Amino acid sequence: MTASVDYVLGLADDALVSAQRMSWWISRAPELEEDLALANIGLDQLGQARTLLSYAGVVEGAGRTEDDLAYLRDDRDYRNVWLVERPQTDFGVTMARLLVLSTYQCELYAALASCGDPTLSAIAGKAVKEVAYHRDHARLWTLRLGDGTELSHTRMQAALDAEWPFVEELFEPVDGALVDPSSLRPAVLAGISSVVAEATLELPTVAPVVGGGRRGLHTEHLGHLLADMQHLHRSHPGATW
Amino acid sequence: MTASVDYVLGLADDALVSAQRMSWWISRAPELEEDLALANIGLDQLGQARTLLSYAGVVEGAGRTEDDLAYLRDDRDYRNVWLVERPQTDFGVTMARLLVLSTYQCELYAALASCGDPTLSAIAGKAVKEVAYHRDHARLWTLRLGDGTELSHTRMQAALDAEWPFVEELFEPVDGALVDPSSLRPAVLAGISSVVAEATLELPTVAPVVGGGRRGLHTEHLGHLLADMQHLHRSHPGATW
Amino acid sequence: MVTGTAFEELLAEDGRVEPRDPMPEGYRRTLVRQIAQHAHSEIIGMQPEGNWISRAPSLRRKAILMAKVQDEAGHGLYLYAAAETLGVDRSDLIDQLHTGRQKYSSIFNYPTLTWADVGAIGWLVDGAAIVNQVPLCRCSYGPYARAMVRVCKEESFHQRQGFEILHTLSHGTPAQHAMAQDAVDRYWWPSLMMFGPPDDDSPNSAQSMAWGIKRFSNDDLRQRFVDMTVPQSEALGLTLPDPEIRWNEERGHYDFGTIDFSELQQVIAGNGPCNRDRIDHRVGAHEDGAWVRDAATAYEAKRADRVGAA
Amino acid sequence: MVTGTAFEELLAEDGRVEPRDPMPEGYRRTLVRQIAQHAHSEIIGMQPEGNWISRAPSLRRKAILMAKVQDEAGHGLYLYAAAETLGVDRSDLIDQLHTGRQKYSSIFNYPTLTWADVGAIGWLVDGAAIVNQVPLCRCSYGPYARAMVRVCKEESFHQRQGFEILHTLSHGTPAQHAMAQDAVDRYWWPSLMMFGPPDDDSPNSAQSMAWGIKRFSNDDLRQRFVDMTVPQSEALGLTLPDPEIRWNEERGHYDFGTIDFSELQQVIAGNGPCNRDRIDHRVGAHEDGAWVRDAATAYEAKRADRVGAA
Repeated sequence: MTASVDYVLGLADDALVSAQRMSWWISRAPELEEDLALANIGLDQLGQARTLLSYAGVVEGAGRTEDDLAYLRDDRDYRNVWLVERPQTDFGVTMARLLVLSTYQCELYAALASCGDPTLSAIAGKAVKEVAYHRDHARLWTLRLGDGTELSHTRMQAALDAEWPFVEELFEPVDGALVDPSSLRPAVLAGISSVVAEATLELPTVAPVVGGGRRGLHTEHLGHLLADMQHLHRSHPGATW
Repeated sequence: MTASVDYVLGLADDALVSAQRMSWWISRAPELEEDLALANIGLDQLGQARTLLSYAGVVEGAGRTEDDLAYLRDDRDYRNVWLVERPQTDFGVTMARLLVLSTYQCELYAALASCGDPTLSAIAGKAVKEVAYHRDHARLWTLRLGDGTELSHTRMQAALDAEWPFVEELFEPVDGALVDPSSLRPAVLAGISSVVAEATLELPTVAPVVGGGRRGLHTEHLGHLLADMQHLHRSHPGATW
Repeated sequence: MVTGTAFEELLAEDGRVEPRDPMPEGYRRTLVRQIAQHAHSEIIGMQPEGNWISRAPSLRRKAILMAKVQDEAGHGLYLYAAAETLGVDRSDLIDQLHTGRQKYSSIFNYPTLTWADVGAIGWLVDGAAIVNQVPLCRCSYGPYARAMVRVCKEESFHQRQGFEILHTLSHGTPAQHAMAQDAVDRYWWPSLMMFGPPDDDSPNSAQSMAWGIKRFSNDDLRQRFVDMTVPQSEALGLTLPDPEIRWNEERGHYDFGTIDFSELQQVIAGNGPCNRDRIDHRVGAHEDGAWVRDAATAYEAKRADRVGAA
Repeated sequence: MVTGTAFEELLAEDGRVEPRDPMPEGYRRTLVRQIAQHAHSEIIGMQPEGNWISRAPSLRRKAILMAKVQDEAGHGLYLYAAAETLGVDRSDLIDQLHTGRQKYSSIFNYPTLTWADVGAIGWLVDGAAIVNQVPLCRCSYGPYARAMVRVCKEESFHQRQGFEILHTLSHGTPAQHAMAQDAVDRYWWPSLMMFGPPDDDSPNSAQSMAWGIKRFSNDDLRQRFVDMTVPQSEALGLTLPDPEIRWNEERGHYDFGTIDFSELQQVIAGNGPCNRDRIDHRVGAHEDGAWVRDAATAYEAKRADRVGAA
């Protein structure tokens, strides 16, 4: 049993776009140790993206490489969720987002590790260890920021509130899903809730936005991200790097 | 007598890159009237860039159009000064920069209007009226911000200080110049000094940066500007829009 | 005191109500709300198109787009001025926009994902706006009617530009054609929703008609838009995403499918793709500009003092 | 009290000075300044290469570049830790960087204009750094020497990656080859200047040599770098921008042209292409992160309290 191209691209693009946003922090983190940690997380995500994109190319069978898929698709062909594509220049927002994403990816990759597609299952088995580290890191910072100073508490709550509308899109039905996204919802929300409570924060109650990333419907932010990311590659068609 | 391609590109790129930065303000200005005014200024600059690029293409004689020159050159081939290429998201900086640029362009275009190259002379004759309006606008805001509140005075002085290292590059020698840049220096500095004094501000004394835009040596900011500007055009080689 | 009679006589004669004329409070309030919402829509509408200024694919298109977005700022200015003739302040209206107490057109809560969206907004969104607005040129309130004359003239220019963008794309490379079709697919239904809820679900329409603010029903205007747009889509070589569209000889109109207003309700409720971005962008610009506006006020006061002292 | 004799004996035996050993104040101060400057260079050096992470032309290159910049952060950490063994605080050193009281290598005040610059920095700048740093693995101060062993191992890995980037470009399309040549043209002379002023204009070198901090003179190291790099440039198929480079049989070294140090003086004086951007970037990140560091401190204090109370 083989996953659909679009399903694999959804997994790959979540990782790739996250890595692209995460790498913004390198040289801009609050302390040097965090430059290292965020670079590490970004590298893990990029690594996941690369294997997943290569596999999507294999499933598609049209000879497209990881670079073809990363650099030569337009935003309408990207399949990532909105959670990962918006700019994040506030450390609290980055950690709130990473908490959501990594908790989701932990459950997802754990489930995929025993799915019917052996390649995907192998990729997921490796990735689940990486995202568990990401989740630990996000949890630690959620605690520090939520239960730190009055200012950090306020900012971390605002960050959670800002990211919350983008949570539900993770659980929307996807064509050809090997793991039903809605089946992950209880464990993901429970995982987030417990750390949020321990961090003396409130679970937000804001309504979800409409979303649509899995169908190629994005925010206006993705196009600018891709412009920067793809410009050099597209400027030299056919070149080797 | 015909100007050199590089000389015309210098004029064109100053205008084009300014227009690109100026258009950022549209929908972000401090008040609606200013959205209109800055759009107007950006449109004037873009118009100047278009005629100048077209003319550069004619002088070059290789059949390159305004779009070829705008969209298919890399940053090492751009000839604009550093003054215009750095991001400006502070209104004071925008006005300080516009004061410098428009005062310079007023003197430059006035001189070019009677230069030996009839095409360039005609372009300059039209442009000089536009940049005189830009200068009036920048002067008015320099007065308002310099002689407004204590906060605005401080911010406008900081803005002038921030732009000042980029002034001297305007007067550096350029190969094939039809107007010697250094000949413009006294009038430009006098024009700026008088409005700075009237605005109760101090003329900065900070040293100039090394510069090099006329030789294609830029800051790291230009590459990102071009990535965003050129991405769509380069993504569809040969297409008509 | 408002003399209902004088006002009603004026309306009966199809005359224009002017700022100093007596008018019922409900009429004034309805107009303020509608004109403000219209002005806000122009201002918020600068953002989705503004999103493509930096990336416009040719310098000519960039210039046209900049000029268009600039026109929208201008429309906002006329309309705020028209609202101010009714005794409100622009700064209060802007505050009500920023705090969500006044609305703007929900169409601007959809993102511009590709360059073709700029064309689709021009062709469909401006097209629908024109159909809505042409009757407002004969609105009973003079300053609003006059502002609309000016706005409509520029809007029809913008609509032609949008059509031209799509025409070029539709007849360009296969990728460009697909981009144009995709934009039309996404903007068609939201454009139809710009005319508001169906007539039997539009409680305030009757009063606005009686007051001469509204001249045609939502469904009538929507039909007019469909009738105008279907032949244009054929000229463009693009398909409207509604298999039920067909000419109805009997009615002398195009039939079209049922609109799913539930998505619109979500967008109006604040959960559309861009609601938050649009308001954050606006509020951010306003707050960032506060020191500049304060400086201008302080400078004018100093100048006035100096003139007074001289 | 520092016993000059014990310290001098240790140096004479080529032994390692350790943190608790007696040492002259001048030795300590010189080391702090040098190690801090070295650490700052790693941190500031993250920026020019970081500038290309978002635009790296393949995902493989992106991953390699991210890992490299991450390594630089790691080097910064080792080096600050080595400096701290001399009784200073990392936060004080960072403050001295931010306020311009301590320097970093001027090479990082040049911009990365093209992707090839990432290759040139790896090949030339890391190459020069290695030549400078390998002798430091035998530096008289133990913690610094041990940090350098680790740093040098990673740097030589980075240098090979830089070489490989340029090799691929040099053998790629004509545009890629030109990009590589252009980067080498711009980075060659600044790389030579990384070794500092000529020996007869280097007043502090003698003392550093006597203290076993410095092992070779600036000009010796520079010559070693040229000798190593010229054959590599031939392997790359790229030209070094110095027509006077030629093998001197008699000296057993490559001759090269006269370095124009006046530009370097301008850059050191703060007027280089990127001085201000580099410091603004660093200070901005530090200030933006203050609330985060404060939160971590407060959280640890609360946790310690809770543990104490339990």
